[in-house]
Amino acid sequence: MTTETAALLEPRREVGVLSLGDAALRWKAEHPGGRAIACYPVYAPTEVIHAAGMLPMALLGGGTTVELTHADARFQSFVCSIAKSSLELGFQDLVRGVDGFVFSNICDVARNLSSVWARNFSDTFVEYLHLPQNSTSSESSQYLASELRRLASRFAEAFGAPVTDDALRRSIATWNAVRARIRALYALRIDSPEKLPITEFFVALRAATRTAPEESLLRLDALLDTASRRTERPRDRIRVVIEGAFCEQPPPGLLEILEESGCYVVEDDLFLGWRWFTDDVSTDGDPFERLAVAYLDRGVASSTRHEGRQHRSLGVIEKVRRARADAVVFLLPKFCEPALFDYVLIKQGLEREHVPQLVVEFEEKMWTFERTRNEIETFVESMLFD
Amino acid sequence: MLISGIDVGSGATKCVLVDEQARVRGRGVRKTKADFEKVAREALESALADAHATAGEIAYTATTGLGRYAIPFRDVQITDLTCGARGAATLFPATRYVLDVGAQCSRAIQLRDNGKVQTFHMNEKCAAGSGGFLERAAKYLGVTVDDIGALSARSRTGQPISSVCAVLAESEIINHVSEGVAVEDILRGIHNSLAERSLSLLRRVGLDGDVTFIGGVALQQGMLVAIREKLGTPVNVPEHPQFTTALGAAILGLRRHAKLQTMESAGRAL
Amino acid sequence: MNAIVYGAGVDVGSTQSKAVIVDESLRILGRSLIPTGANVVKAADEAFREACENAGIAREAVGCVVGTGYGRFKVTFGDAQITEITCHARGAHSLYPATRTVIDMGGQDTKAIKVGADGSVLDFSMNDKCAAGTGRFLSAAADVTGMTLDEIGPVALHAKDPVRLTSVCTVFVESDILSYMAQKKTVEDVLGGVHKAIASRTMALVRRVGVEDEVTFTGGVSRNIAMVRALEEVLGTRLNVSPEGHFMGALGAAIFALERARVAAARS
Amino acid sequence: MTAESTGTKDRKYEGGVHEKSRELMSAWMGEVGRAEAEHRATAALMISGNCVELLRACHVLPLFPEVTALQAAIRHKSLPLIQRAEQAGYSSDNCAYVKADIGLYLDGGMGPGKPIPFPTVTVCNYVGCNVYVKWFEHLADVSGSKLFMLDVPFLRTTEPSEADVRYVVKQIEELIALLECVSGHKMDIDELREILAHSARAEDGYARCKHLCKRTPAPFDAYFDAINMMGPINVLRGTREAAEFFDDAVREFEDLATRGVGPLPEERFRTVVEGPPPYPYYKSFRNLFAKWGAVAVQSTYSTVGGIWEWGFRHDPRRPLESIAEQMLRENLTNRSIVARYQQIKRYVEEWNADALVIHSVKSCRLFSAGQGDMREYFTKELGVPTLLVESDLEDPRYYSEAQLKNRIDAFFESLEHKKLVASGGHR
Ligand SMILES: Nc1ncnc2c1ncn2[C@@H]1O[C@H](COP(=O)(O)OP(=O)(O)O)[C@@H](O)[C@H]1O
Ligand SMILES: Nc1ncnc2c1ncn2[C@@H]1O[C@H](COP(=O)(O)OP(=O)(O)O)[C@@H](O)[C@H]1O
Ligand code: SF4
Ligand code: SF4
Ligand code: SF4
Repeated sequence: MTTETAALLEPRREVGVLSLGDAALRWKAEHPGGRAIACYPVYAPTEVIHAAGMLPMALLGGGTTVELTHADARFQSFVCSIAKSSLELGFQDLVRGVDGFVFSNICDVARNLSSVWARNFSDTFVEYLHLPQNSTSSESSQYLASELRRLASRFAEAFGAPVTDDALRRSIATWNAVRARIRALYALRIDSPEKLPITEFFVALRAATRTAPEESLLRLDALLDTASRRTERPRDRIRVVIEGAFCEQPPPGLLEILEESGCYVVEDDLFLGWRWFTDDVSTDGDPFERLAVAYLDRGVASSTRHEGRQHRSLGVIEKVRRARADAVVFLLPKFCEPALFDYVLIKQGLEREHVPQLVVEFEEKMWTFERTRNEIETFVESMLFD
Repeated sequence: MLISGIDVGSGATKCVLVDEQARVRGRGVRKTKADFEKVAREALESALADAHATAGEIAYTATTGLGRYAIPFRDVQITDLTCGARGAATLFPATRYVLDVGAQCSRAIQLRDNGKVQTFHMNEKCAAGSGGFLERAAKYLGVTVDDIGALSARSRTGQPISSVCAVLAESEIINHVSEGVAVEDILRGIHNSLAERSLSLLRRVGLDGDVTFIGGVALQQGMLVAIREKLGTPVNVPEHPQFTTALGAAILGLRRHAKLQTMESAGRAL
Repeated sequence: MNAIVYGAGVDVGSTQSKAVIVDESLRILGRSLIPTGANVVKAADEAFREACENAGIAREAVGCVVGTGYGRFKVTFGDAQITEITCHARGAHSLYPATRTVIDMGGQDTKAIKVGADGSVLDFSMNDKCAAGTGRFLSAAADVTGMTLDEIGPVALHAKDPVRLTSVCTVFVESDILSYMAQKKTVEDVLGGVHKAIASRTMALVRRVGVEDEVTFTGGVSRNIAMVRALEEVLGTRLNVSPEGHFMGALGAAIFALERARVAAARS
Repeated sequence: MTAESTGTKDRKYEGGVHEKSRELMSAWMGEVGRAEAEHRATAALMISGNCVELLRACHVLPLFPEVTALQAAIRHKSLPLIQRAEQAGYSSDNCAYVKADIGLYLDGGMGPGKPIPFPTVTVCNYVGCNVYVKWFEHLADVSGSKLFMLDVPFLRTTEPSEADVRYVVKQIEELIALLECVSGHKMDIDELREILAHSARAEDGYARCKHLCKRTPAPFDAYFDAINMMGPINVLRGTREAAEFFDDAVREFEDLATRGVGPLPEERFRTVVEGPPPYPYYKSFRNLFAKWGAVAVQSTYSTVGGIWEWGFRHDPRRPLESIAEQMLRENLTNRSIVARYQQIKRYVEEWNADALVIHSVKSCRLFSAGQGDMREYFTKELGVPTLLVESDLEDPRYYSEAQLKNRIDAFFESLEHKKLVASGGHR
């Protein structure tokens, strides 16, 4: 990592580098009696958790920080890294401080992980949400609302933390505000990507997935303010959308290589769970139902859900247009079945639209990026020098 | 005046010297060792000797391959995919697809009309099909790398090899040997499976035009036979396939050098 | 006259073939170690012949031969075949009777074996389909760094800041090592990293059967001192390592052979 | 890898069940092949916890892409199809069932005018496996057929919630409306009841067969031979023929059990097998066990379509509800992996097994992800000898005979030793 970026990352390092458990403990020290609940970075019921007075956190695996010595015995070599390394965090007691985990039906691995987790750590709270895959049935939104209510009652049972309708409405408003800030930051990057390097943005978003929303608001505002006042010279780089790393997040080093090798990342699908709704969720009426309806009609397009309304590729093509991107770079987590399947349909759609694309596979514990650098440089060379 | 292109590959380091007319004047190759700079210098010296020239005549150096950043005396570094494409297009201007099989990497490149890279595909992380594997297999079978190609070309029925993993494939090979399968049939089997892998890379980028096969493995007759058989269309092979990428680097270096000179003289004219 | 009973074990491994001859008191009379090479049947025969020679006895004097290892069915002159898992357990138990866990690291796979008080196999686990992180990986590392197998261990012991490897895939270790060398990492640190990576992967295997003292380390890689130390570090316990470690499979097979020979001798 | 000679001849054991099953399945394949010419509406469906009865009642012919895929594998035809799909961009890590199916289409073997027609509708019974969702999205994309997503909530505890049942029943009603529309046949609820009665009879027969394996020796191999019963129970369920098939099967196996005849000359080890079989090397895999006299007395794979041995039957009196309950609760794939541990535990205890064999397949993470934990549970917590081997159910490239044999031999060597010690003997 260059010293320049290291310096940029410094202010956020604090929360970014702490283990999940330590980040939870830090928050709990400031909020006596508080609890922390972790979910995968795909759709997460942040509002419900927050309304129960708890801290929603993203379970992001172990990155390069943990050696797998227990989880490898539970999950085979063909299972993605994030599933193994999150379990390893449990075995190495690096999530002490997190009181509960909420999994959902994002893939077969995550589903089995939730059971294996519950079996090995029987004293922690583990809940499994079934998010509807049928987006057209007349019963779907009612069903999801009932799932969210069930979650709320489980919280009440386990922690004595009931979720009132009013609290949930307030939480929705708070998270609406957080998402609006994140949208503003994305807009800034689409406008002038040179002002906010991807690594800095990545670390800021990552920090937001383990900070209370009230605090995130302040931090994100500060970042928006600093970044928009910068006067960087735009470089001769291609603008790319990255796609595929919606669950297992790419190592920051890989993102850095992308920009170093001549790309500006102008859109992505990182930390989707923290910006799931493309528009504000209504705060009147039954808040559980409002959330459920919003999930179905204004949720982001994501590999973790069946999109009954349009072709898989359309969401990405839309992103490319909106972000005025030149190309799509697929960052696919090794062994991630949803990402690898969707890639095929999206790729075909992009080919029809003549959008250039590059595929790169990664693992969160990657250390050297030589191969990847080679591929990205070639891709950029082929687009830049004509 | 000479331009040098140096390709520091994972198996071998190759150097090509070209003159102003883009004619090849010398070639040199050394087995890649941990000290990239030293190996690159040795390959360069050997090319200079081949060209009967001295280091002083070199005006510009372009590096490529895995160790392209590790050569301090370079003027520019370019990826091996870009260079491989350029090298192939220089030798066979009609080239639309390049298949490059080296010691550790196999890749398929689709070219645009101007010799630029359109798309490419490399072997996946878990990759049995590259030259290094062949070298090890040769060791097992007690033949030299130089002989592999001719031996394999002699076989009529290759022995199918199924394993995806290079390490496990070795034990499979041993198994065949002890079951009395002829060495040439095993080699041909390896070539067949390598060819199959290469072709699936190629098919991923498309297949409707001239294919040029480059990289050290293209030296092996049996591999060529296997590829031609499976592809069913003609395949161009340069006379010195292993040097194609280094040549591409030299050609790109030459252009860059010419451009710099015009800019410089334009600057002087001002 | 009661003839002396001998037993022979021939371990035909993926890289090397080993043979051991034992007498009735389980003393090792002779051993041999040759590369397996392409002709497995021949290698087995050769290994056996050399071991007899080394023991100073005639082939015919051996009462029973047990074949083990990948090529166990290629020991055409053998009287029985037993997997190397069972044989390593038995061999380790004969030298270290308190052994409860055996780690066998060979050319193509690594095994963790849980052993009963009588030397029988209670449970075992092996590296999965993927051959990453085995003895072959070390050989490849030796090749790239231009050293012999005997040298890499002692050099790796001097690592100050071992590198971290992306994967322990044998196929890609070469370019990984080369790029570390290009970054001017020392050979010691690179090799140190290689050993560390394998040790931590092995640890995952051993956990599957559970670590129980004493732990005996066998197989060709047990000759590598850096691997011994790296494993001791992750396991947090000392390992039994015998100079016969490489021959442990053959030794176990020889013991089984001897038992059979005894039964046969008693019958006649 | 060439199958090394194992010293055992290919098993001769094949009975009336095997033959009859083949007949029934080819009759169905014949129907599928004629569907287009006869202008019959078809629907693609998944095996796991399927609702084939609804299709029958709406006069829609069921297609099962999984069956197509496994048949390709058994006939050693899967590799080129998988490669064809990989060329189109699928990864070597994607489920090979899907790749073989999509590969068949890309290869020109599926579609209008082909023995396997495009489905009129694609009904994704999302029961457990998330890959189903992807698979049918892709299938709907290539075939241009309408996709109906029948979303079945995962069984989070031991019972579905009221909301779960309500959600599934509602979707079933919506599905019926769609099926009626494509076939032009209005569903008659009495016809559905009759179909469900056939189902219940077949389920009963299948369950009785499996219980017969509690006898020693077991009259058939509940892993390898059970495959021959899975066609009739999953694909043909709801037909009179399937019901009669199981009446015959019970008779045949009862007779064998009475006579003390099992599938192998000698039953030396009784195993429970977890995980799908390696279809591309089905026979040689079986031989690796047969050589040791190991017979599977129960298996989890045989319950992917439904778990019948604990007594659940489709109920003609509560047609839609019982279909919903079956999908939600009474099949392997919609239950958690930990619930599967309990299922296996019962098998080991009640069927009196010596060991558990886990066949872990790379393609199917639904089955496999976490089997290491399962192994921990059985070896460490229950002390059941457990063997874990890896290969694939569809992709022949992941089958390494020498490796498998090594593990299997070592495992039975140690089991044999244990038996010897237990019986007071010694080596
Ligand atoms: N004389 C030869 N005859 C046949 N094959 C050769 C010969 N020299 C090299 N090769 C093959 O070429 C490979 C090296 O190819 P190369 O393109 O130089 O790779 P890289 O660029 O990755 O170093 C070797 O692994 C070997 O298989
Ligand atoms: N002198 C040595 N020093 C260190 N390691 C060695 C030595 N000789 C062999 N080895 C290691 O042992 C491995 C072979 O082990 P072995 O148990 O014989 O395996 P196999 O039974 O599969 O042939 C080699 O791959 C190598 O890594
Ligand atoms: S990375 Fe992919 S496979 Fe792994 S848990 Fe996430 S969605 Fe599932
Ligand atoms: S060791 Fe073999 S199977 Fe494992 S990653 Fe390397 S090539 Fe693939
Ligand atoms: S993942 Fe398993 S259950 Fe799902 S489609 Fe593939 S083989 Fe079938």
